[in-house]
Amino acid sequence: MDNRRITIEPITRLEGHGKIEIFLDGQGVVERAYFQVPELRGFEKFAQGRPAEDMPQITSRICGVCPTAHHMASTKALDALYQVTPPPAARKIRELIYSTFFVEDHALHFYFLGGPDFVVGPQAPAAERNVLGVIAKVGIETGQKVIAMRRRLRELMVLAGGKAAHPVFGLPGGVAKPLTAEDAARFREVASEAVEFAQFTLGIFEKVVLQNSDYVDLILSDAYTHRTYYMGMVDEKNQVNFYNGMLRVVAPDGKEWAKFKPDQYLDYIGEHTEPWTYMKFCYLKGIGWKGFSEGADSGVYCVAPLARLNAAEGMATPQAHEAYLKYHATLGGRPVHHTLANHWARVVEMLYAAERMQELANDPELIDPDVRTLPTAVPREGVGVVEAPRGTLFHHYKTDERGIITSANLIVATQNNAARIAMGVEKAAKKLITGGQVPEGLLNMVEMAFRAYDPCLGCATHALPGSMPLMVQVRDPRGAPLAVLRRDSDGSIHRE
Amino acid sequence: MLKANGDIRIGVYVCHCGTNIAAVVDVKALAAYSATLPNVVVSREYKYLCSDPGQDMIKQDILDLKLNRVVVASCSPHLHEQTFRNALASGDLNPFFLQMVNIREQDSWVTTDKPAATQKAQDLVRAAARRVAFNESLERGRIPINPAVMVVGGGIAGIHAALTLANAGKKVYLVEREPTIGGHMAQFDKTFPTLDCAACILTPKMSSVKNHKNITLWTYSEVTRVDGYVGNYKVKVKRLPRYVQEDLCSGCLECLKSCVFKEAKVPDEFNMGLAKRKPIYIPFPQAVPLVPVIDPETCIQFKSGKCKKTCIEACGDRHAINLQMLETTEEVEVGNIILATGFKAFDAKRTPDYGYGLYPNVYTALEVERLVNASGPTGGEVVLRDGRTPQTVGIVHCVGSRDENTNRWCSRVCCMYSLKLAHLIKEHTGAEVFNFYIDMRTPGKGFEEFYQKLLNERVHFVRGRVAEVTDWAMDPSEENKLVIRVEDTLAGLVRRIPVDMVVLSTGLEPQADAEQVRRMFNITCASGGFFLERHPKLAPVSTFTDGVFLAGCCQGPKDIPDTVAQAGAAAAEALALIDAGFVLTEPNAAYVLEEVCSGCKTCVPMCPFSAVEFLLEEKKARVNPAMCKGCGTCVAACPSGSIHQHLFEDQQIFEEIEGILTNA
Amino acid sequence: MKPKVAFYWCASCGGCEEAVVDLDEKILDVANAVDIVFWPVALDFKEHNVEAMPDGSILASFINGAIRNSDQLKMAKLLRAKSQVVVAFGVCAQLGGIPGLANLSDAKGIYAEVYKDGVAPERLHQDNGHSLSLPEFYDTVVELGRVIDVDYYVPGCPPTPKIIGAALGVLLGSDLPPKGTVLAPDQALCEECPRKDTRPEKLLLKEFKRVHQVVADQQTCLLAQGLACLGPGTRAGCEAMCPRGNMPCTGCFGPTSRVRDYGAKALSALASVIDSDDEAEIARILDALPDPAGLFYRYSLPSSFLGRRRME
Amino acid sequence: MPETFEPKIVAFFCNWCTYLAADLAGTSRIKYAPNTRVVRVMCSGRVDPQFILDAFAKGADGVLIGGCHPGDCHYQEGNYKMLRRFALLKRFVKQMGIEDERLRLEWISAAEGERVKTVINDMVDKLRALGPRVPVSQKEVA
Repeated sequence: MDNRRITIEPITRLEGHGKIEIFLDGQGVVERAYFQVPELRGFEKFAQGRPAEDMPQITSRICGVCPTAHHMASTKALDALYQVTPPPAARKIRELIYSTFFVEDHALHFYFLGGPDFVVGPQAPAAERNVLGVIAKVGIETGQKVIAMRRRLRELMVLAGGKAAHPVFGLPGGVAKPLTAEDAARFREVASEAVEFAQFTLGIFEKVVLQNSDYVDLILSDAYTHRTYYMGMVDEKNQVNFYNGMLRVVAPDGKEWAKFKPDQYLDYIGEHTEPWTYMKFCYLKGIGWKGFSEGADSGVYCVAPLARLNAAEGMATPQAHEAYLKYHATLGGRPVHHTLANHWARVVEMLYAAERMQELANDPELIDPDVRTLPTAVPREGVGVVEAPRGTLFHHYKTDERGIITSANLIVATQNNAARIAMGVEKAAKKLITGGQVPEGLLNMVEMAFRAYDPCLGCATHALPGSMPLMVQVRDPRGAPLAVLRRDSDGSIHRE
Repeated sequence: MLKANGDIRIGVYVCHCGTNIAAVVDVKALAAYSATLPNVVVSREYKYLCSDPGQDMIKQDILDLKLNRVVVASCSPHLHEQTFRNALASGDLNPFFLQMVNIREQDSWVTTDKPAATQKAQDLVRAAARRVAFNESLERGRIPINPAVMVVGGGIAGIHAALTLANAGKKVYLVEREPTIGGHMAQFDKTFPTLDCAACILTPKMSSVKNHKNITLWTYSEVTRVDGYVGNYKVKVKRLPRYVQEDLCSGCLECLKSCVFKEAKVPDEFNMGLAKRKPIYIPFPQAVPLVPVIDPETCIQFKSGKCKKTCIEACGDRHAINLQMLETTEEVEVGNIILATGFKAFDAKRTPDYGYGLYPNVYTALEVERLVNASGPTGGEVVLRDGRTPQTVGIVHCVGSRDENTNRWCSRVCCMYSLKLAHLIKEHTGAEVFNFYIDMRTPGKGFEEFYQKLLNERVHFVRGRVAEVTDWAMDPSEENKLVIRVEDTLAGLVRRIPVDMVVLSTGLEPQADAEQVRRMFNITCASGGFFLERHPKLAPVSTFTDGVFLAGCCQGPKDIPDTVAQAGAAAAEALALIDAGFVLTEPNAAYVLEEVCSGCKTCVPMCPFSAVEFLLEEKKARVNPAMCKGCGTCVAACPSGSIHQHLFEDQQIFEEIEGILTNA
Repeated sequence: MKPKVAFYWCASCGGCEEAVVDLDEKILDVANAVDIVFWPVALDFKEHNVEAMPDGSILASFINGAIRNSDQLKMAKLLRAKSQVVVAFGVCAQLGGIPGLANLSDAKGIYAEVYKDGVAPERLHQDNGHSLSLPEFYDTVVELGRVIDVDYYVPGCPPTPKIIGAALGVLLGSDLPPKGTVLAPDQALCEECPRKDTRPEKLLLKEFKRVHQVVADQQTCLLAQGLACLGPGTRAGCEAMCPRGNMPCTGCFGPTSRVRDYGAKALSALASVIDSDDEAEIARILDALPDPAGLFYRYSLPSSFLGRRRME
Repeated sequence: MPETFEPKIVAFFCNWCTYLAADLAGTSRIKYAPNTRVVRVMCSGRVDPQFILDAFAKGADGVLIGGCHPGDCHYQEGNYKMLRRFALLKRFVKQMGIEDERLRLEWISAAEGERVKTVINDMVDKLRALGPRVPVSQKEVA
């Protein structure tokens, strides 16, 4: 039979080039699409033999885009490992740095990476679909505003965390150094700018996206909709929390399916390996791995902004909560199954993070000089979990009595989403490829299918200025190309 | 990073050393192989490279073939490196462009496997050829020598060294810890084997020290700090207050007579406590300087402040006595230092089996020296502590010597002074004298003859280490006697010999503070704690610190003739340096690349010679080439590679390693 | 016509890309000064777009990340051919970086650890009739200079904006430094460290401390506090960010030009401050440095003399 | 391992003790295995760990460092400095899978020619038993 193959590579890099293989049946109908991650670095292995206290700095190198998330998860794992509780000031400094990081990272994605899809528009020439395009659309001073905001946020991260990329502040039982009154003042200043900035961004999203029915239809379209489970971290009021809390899983119907302490994660989350990719796929153990399928019977679940807002019942800060309500009202209530809604959810979270920054920066306890509780217990095992911008992040260490790592288990954010991303890609492909015809739109559409997740599979990272040339080859079984489609960086599409 | 810059032209020279090398290493093959190495312009083998024709050959090649590097594969560099450096110099090539390959001591002489030996030689020559390309032209600096010398210790060694130097017209500072010079020798009665009176030969030298214009004598003083390096030492000396001013005292000793203590009550150190002295005293009649000392421990004025101070009255308008005297510090600059700090007699209490301190009639040799001395506590009468005159005396050798439990070394002088004491006791008392020895050691001029003399005098010799001295009588003959239990290894039986008096021939030990002293002077102690000489045979009075020399028993037990000889040698070594006028700096000194040094200070504590200084202005390290001994420890420690070492640059050593391991 | 430049990443974390974005406003100037023709993170040309370019048509390629699999090796060689200048950007490309710690194990060991459930990725796999391939996963991670000729190095994990700015300045300038130059100061970090003056002249330690065991004073030299700060052996340029953050330097800027094996020298220097002549006591003191490989070679194992652990 | 395997040992001997001891072994005509290649340094304290690791990287089967006995260092304490480095270096090379027998530090005084023989022969025997070492820096890449 005429078994044809479509190869798309490289797509946005996920630990090396992500790669999509699409196989068509005799009728030219998509039979199967594979989403491959062809790189692995093996942190779990070479963590072994390292002193636990070095892990926050070593594991931050899993990802240079969200190093603070790894640093924080790792540091919390060390708290658990040494059974120490950081002094209040330390705990607040950590969450302050973390909130600062969230605003910065979400802003980066919205303006530099995912945002262009909408702000500039999916149909716009690819060459414009990047931060420069965004600037063109929203105005140069806005563009500078974005860049300046990011710089100020990064400066704060250096001020409090030593470095912005690969910070060094995390220690079991606290942070490396206290904050001074001047530092706090600086944070207060930037925090209020951040809140204003987040509101401004929300404004842009509403103006540019929500007031454009095409975009709304796109967001709601079936091609980008999956009815899966959702997981996110919540506080005691079931409100979104990035730094600490319980993990809550809601079913496709929005009902709470599970709520558990982070250190129980192994009872709930399993990892499935496919021999054709280096990435492992997470699933809910209670339901089991049923392949790449959606619905209540499949263990596939989803994390990150969309999932967090689904798994929570509100936001812990007033302005963000307001935005949260509007978001659900507009998209037909919890849970929202539309992948592209991630972009909106992300901005809502940006606002929350900014407000949280402000709360913490104004907390008098923040500048207490006591920021360390020295460990005394004999280390054995510790789990640390945070919500990274791209989803729930698990660090789990076991050590010998000297605190030397004997085993490390790391579940990075996007891994939770891996199955759903793969499904998204296949669904988009199936929707758009019929009778062997490969329409130009396929390329952008497929691209958007995974970019919405802002996938950062442990150092997977993003497309910066968003023009992404892609190529689709349609080959016969002997591998000879039947058709080649290329979109070059200038956005022009060629059929060869 | 240094470069093998310009065009490198190497000459390789393989020495046969007669058959010493050629019989095992295939020298022809080696030379042929060497010719194939990069940058090698010429490669020759020759019967004796160290011979004049051999050296001329190298010189001619340098001139004719414009060689700028030379590799000599022959014996150990310790033997002929200087020879061949001179050969280079004679060809107007900087001597440090030489690299030697040791294919004799470390190759042909240590294996019989000819192919392996040849292979080894090839590897080493290959390494040398790579290394030598990176050798640099070096000049050695000159450090001027301050002609003044400090002598530490005023015993016979220090006295003789000081006089030798002073007589040669050199300024000498002689520092003695005790109130008088003279040391142990002053305590001796006679000296073996000639039996001439110790005082008679010593005291003239003591007074000439006192009167010598080139000698500054500081008694009752100690060195507290030494800085600097050969030719330029700065020494701090602490001078204790003796409460009698040397410059004012005439030595009339009226003050002693007039002391409120009519009877002397204080145990007299010089007489080993066998006599008493007053709080104001002179150690012994011929003391130098002849200036009394007041011992504040026992002086009423110092203890209660309620003394009539009759001594001050007695001194009258000389006002030499000054109870307000304070400790002072002198600082002097000298070019050389001679250590003559002497020894400490073994403490006999450490061998309890011999009953010293338990039985009053057990004496140490030094005590007996005082007993038999005419000017001693008993005026030369050998009377026991209980007043009796001994009829039988046992002299126990090797107390605190040749003994696993105390000191392992032989103290060298005990056999002879035991014989001397045996003779003197017999002479003074007519008593029967037993010597208990392990081995009789009489290696010295007139020593063995002296031994024979004692045998003729019917002194008893029992070979065997004494087991114990006890007062436990087993039969009437042993009543009120000390019984010496010993295995007579010649008779092959255990004997009990009752005696009235036991003399313990105690051995010689390093001074109690030898360790502090060695640190202060930056020298080494050998196992046992005596100061270590630079070479046991070829540099017996030098130390590893240039300009610091050893004399007398601080270097190891020895008798007076050896001590004096060594003192003379030490003085001569110092004179040699002084008259040369300068010393050369080490060619292999370390140096800091100051422009790239980050001032991390890692190197500073690495240097045992304080040659690495931290410049507070520049915040960088600097190596003082005069003080650097060229060990390279700081170089290996420098984390940023900012300290280098001439002759042992990283690059040169990496090249050598590479050369050894890469089969060209 | 603006000079063409390319960015590429191998086994790395993306931090080097973030570092470029950290140029902030300056990034717009850079975008104006040069024509970026390849940047997977940004502009996803396919490999063959590069293949199509004439050799040497790219002025400079900035490659970050270590070489860990066959794709990366292929791409590195391709870019070398197309570029006049190759810059190893960041410590992973310069010395191997954190991914290089994998050289303490090998592919087998890593698979066994990561894929515990027995199923493991295969280079070629048939999934019900669909043949899928993955690049070869090497046993040994190597730094860029080991597989291609590298002209310049930009150190750091990641390089700081200041260092990147200076490096770009040099490269776009008229007179290029000698090949192999590391584009950063050639002194050790102490030079830039605000704590420099507080280190005693003769620092000797009877005890090392691990970072979690002590509350470090914010002014005093960290080494003087017993913490294994590697600043003395690490190239300056970061302005002592970690010490300013009250944590010891871990050496991400690598060695100065005068040191060939970063870890060996750092090890030598650290051992030099031990204040004991007694083997048993020395052993006890060293127990506070439980992981020499991870401490001294955290960023440079692949480029070190030994390179990797002996293959089992 | 081939029967004929002859290990190559790079030795760093201090100028004042061990190098002289090796000379003494020669003048005493003591015979020992010809497997060592001596690099002379002034003091064991000069031995930079870089030299040792470089020797291994370049293919040495073993590395031997010889210094003066504790207390007898010509430079007073250089051998102690080496001892401290060595203790730490040992822990590192162990992590790198280099067998204990391959790296050795010995105190050999200028008087101990016999000991040079004992140490070298013993080391050579042990390395023969271990067999050749693939230099770990040989990469399968590139």
